Amino acid sequence: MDLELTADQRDVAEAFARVFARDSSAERVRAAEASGFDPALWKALAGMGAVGLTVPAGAGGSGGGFVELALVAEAAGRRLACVPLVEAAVAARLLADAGVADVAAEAAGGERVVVFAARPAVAGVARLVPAGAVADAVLALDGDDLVLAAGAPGQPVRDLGFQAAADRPLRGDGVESRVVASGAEAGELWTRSRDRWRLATAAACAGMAAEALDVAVRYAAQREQFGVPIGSFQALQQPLADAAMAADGAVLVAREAAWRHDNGLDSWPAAAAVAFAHAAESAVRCAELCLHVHGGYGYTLEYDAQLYLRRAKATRLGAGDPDLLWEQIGATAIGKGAP
Amino acid sequence: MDLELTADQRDVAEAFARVFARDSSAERVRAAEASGFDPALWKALAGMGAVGLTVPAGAGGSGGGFVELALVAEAAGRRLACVPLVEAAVAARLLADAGVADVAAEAAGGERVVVFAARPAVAGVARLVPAGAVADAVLALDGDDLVLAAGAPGQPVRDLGFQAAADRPLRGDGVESRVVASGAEAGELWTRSRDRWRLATAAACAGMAAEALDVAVRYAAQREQFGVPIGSFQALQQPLADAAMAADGAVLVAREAAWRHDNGLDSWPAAAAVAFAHAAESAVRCAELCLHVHGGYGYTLEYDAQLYLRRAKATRLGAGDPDLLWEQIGATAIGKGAP
Amino acid sequence: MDFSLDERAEAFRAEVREFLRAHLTDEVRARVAASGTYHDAEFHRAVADRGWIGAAWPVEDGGQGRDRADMDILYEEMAAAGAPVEGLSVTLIIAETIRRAGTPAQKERILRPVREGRLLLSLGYTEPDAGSDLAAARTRAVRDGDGWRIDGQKNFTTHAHEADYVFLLARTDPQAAKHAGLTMFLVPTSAPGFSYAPVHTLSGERTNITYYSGVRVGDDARVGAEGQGWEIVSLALAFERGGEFAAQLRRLVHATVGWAHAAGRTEDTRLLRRLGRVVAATEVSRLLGARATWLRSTAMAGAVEGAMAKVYATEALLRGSGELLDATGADGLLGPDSPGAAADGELQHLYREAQISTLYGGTSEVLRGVVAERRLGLPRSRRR
Amino acid sequence: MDFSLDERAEAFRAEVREFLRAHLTDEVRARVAASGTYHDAEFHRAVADRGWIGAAWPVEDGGQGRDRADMDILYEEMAAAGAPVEGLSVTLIIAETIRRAGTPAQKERILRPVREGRLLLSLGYTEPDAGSDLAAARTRAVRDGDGWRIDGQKNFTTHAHEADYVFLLARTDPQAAKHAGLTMFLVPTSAPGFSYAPVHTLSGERTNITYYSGVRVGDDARVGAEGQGWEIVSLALAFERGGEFAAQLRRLVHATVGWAHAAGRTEDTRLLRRLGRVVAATEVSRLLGARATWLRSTAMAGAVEGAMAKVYATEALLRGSGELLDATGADGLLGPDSPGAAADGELQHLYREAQISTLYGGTSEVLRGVVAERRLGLPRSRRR
Repeated sequence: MDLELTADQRDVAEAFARVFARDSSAERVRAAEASGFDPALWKALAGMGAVGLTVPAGAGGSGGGFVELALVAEAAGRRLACVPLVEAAVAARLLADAGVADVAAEAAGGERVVVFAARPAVAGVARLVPAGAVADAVLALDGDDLVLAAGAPGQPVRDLGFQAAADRPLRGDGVESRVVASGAEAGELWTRSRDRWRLATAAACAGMAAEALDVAVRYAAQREQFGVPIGSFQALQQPLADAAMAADGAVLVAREAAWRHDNGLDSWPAAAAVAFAHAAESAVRCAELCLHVHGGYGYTLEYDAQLYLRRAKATRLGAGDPDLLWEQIGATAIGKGAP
Repeated sequence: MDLELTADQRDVAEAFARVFARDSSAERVRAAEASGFDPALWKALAGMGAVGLTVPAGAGGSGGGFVELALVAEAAGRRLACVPLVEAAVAARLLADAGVADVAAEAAGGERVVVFAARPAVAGVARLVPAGAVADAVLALDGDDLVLAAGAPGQPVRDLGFQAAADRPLRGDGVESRVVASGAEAGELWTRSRDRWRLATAAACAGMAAEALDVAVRYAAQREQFGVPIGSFQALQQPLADAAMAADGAVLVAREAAWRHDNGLDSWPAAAAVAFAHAAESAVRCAELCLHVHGGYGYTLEYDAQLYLRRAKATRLGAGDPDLLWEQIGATAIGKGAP
Repeated sequence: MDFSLDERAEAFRAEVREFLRAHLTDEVRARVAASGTYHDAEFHRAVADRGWIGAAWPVEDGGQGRDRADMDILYEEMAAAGAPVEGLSVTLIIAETIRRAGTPAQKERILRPVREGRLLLSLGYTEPDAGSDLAAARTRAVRDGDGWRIDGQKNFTTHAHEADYVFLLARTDPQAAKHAGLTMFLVPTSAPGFSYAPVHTLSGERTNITYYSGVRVGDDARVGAEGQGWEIVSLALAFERGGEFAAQLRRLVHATVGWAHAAGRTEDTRLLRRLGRVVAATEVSRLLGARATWLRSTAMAGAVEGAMAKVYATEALLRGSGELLDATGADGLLGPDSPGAAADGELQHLYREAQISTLYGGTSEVLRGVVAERRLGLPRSRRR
Repeated sequence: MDFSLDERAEAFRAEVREFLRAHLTDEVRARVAASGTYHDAEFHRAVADRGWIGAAWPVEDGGQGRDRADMDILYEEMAAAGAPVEGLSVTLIIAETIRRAGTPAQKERILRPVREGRLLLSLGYTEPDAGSDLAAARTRAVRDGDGWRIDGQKNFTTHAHEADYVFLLARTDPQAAKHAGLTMFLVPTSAPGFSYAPVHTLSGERTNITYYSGVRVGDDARVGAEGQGWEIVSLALAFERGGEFAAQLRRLVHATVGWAHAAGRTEDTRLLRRLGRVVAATEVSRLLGARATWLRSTAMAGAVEGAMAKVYATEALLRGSGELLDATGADGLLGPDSPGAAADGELQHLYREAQISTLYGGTSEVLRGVVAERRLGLPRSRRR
């Protein structure tokens, strides 16, 4: 076991950390908050090959693994990037896997914003898809079909997580639908992509958790009350320490799930489920604590705590009721029988 | 609103607090721990009319209300009394309500130990009934029948809560069965009794919670570590304060449920469910914290913390999976429609 | 032992509900949502017209001589209905303090207009560097002729932009011990040198930062003696109550039940479990609050019990609103301004609002410390 | 980044599992349950026969030169299987300390017999009035001729009744500062004046209180220099690890899955939800523990990370075992000794055991403070 990043991995992590520090600063996030999308950041990421990171080189991508995508997603989560990085990366890879070469290449290059919908459509509509309000096309499961639906971006809503969420009809007026796969194949492709979405989104959540914790700790260390830094009160140290365990654990489970995926271990989908469940919960927990540590300030729009809270809670909700996921994890453990 | 006890209520509470202090001391509880039953305490309580407290005077009881029973149960819970006070009091009242005058009088007087089983029987057996290992008879719901089954006490088991729990078959060899009510009437009688069991057991749990908290606080105030009392550490003060809110709340919800019952308010069964759910959870929480505050000592059999933990957890488990009760409370709220 | 509210109290509750049906119109709600101010002048005057502002004051002070429990009912029902009652609540805390500790002239100036709904007051306690540590206030008031000159800054002066006065805690003696050098003032917002800037929050609520730059007030603006500011704050804090928080939980239950019916989720066990927990917490919070009110009415203090009710209810609100929002899944992403939002966005709104509830009026951590020391008798932690 | 254990490590895991199948017989389990001692002489010797006691020591010290990760695998698999491994674990912590800080004669006397499974050691740190505050020890050791006379009392000296030595922290200089006046000794349990009394616990485990009444030891019983007891304790504490706790969680998952199948509850969503949470906590705990081991193996410290793994896992164990026991309902009332018990009483047993896990080896509160200061860099709390 070696938890250190390889030199290549470190390069990826550091390069993207720099990009997000510059192009997803607090000011940039606030500027993009209303629309939920930062086109300049998107362009910068696409230019660096982030969207097609896991798409084979021959299919227009960079031929990287999900470990690299997880590292980029972690950095994106730390900075609350207003781009559908994970949704687009997973979609591009799916299109490449499914042999839809032309769209895959465009999607991988970021020229077209194509996003994966992590929940199946209902009555022909992919509901509240992150980036649905800006995407050129959506990839969604519609009954037995895996559908690529291009058309005008959906009507934006003011979504909790400023993720440009919108409903996207998969058929009907102005929508150009293409069935990418059907039946069992569609189910398999979609499930695999959903699980990839889970592991990469887990990494994004881990980044949010870690950064929300760091913000809280920095504030607690300098803010004085009753003549001492509030971070010296056990009443705050205890929950902050618990949050640190949750956040460190989130980084580890997310990275390991990606590693299992890239190493072809059968256990990767189960690991992805655990990673998302834990990391999403930890992100909300760290963000709530971050807000609380800031006292009344945390509640004001001027401070960043509320941004972390909203994005974290929204990312968790976006996957549906968390109880269903816990149950699924339990069922997987039971299904394997007595270990 | 007046939360003060009336003079009569105070007399009841104080008289029984004295009895339990004397006849359910830590030594007496430990002496009764193996069997789960203290016959001398039983006799003392019966002599004071505790068992027949809610049975009408004409039917061999004292004609009191469930408020008084709750006060006695609270005191019993505080001292971990090794007697099936609530189970027997509820059974005696049920028998009186059902017009089984002869047995009701004997049960109310405590000459025969007759206990109510708070879970319906399965395949003709009332499973793990508290005091089933010592009771002369058990009152249980067997399908559509409410059955009074007399016979030899069941085989004792080493139950978590030292409550003399045992399985009791409701029919067959050596069992004298009597159907007390059938059909809808049986269901109504049983449900009403189950709800009464809940509110009185909630009071017992509230007593356990309050006493476990008191034990923890006394220890935290005198035990010194690092040169100061451990009760001065915020890391312990914070959870102790939360436990105090839970425990005080438990006393209040249990007493109010009993008050609603005695005042004939339709809401009393819903209040009883809330009271039991909250008080049982609070008892476990306070007992776990009590053990934890005592450090390694709390884990040894010499200290009382483990006794509170075992009785509290067992009382909660005895009603079945707590999730089912939370769901029932939620369903009741929904059933009433938008309030 | 008697858990009932008497018949008169129940009649009052019915009256308040009827009032709310008539006056808490969609128009009022829309104005509140748009302004982010939980005060509405028209609604406020309608409350005043019933004589309910200061209704618990004795008749000789212009009140109706109602009991405190009645005022609790008033606040509870208003909070449960989501009425804009915060301006009223803050105004009454200050007016009550003036009634007890003010000069006859101050009472004359303040009490009647407050009762008539013509005067709105706001709180100026906390400062950028003070937070929970109110006594660390650095805003200065300096003797200036026969009056005072005030310079400084206050945070979270909610309603300052529409209020007539700020109830301002200022340092008058920087040499004196921390708690001893403070004095309380009632500063008119019309005074030259007073200004404010809006501060917007996670729930859409608007508050303000207020600035005091050479603000001149007469000595008649002083409330209580010079150097007694901390005593006045403590008196005022005792009038803050916890009843609203149980009412917030009721709102949460109400919104969830409505949503469950609308969304066909009435048999979803995942929802039912979480709802059941919130229902129980609502009952516990209601009773903890009622106990504090009862203790206060019997003069058996009740301040610690009020803190217990506040912490219990607000922590339950934070946890419960988060869990019930989880139960809505992705539909919970939509807020009150989006069609198709689960529970019309009310669950999301309550989750946002809950974040501040464990902070204002004493953080949960500070209040738990109070409970540990004063209810449990534990030794004082080394907080300061 | 590589999360895999290498092939050799995986082969070792397989070897340990095969060993457990052969040697962790029902007979051994029954003996452990009856004695309440998580040490079994026969089983212990079987482990020794494989060369696994001290296997991570260099070959020149009689070890097999294995890596630390191997030892973690050993403990993990043993803990997950519920093998009686506590005597071994404590013995190795002490032996490792002797190996680093002992005299050549002490190493000679201790290391080989330990490796051969012929010597059992026990810990004498904590005292009735000391608890977590180990440095407050009052047991006295006084120079007496060329040796020492020891008087005092130690708590929780588990295995004292079958151990050969107690690793005893004593005060040798009552005038010196608290941490400076301590010295460590290795006291033979055969020494006159040594006695013990059993202490029974909630989980059925037996520990002891040990008494030292004029116990005479030679100066060769001293470990480290006079006055260096605290340094020796700190060294020994660094060898305590957290890997077992993730393994305890695995045991909990294992028992629950087995029970779900046996009781036909494999589709009970209430059970599945709670199990899913414990499964996730198991994975997180495993990785936090693996990180600490990895850091230690790369000499990047890892002590704080070990504390994080320990607190996370044990808190999850406490919560998870309680919730999974709840899922069994009334069947959970029965313990391991009762027919018909849910999961053969294993869930109840784990719930009982979990109560101590958040206390020993540093309470969760103390370790969270360590994490706050050393991982998060927060200012030291005023703990002492």
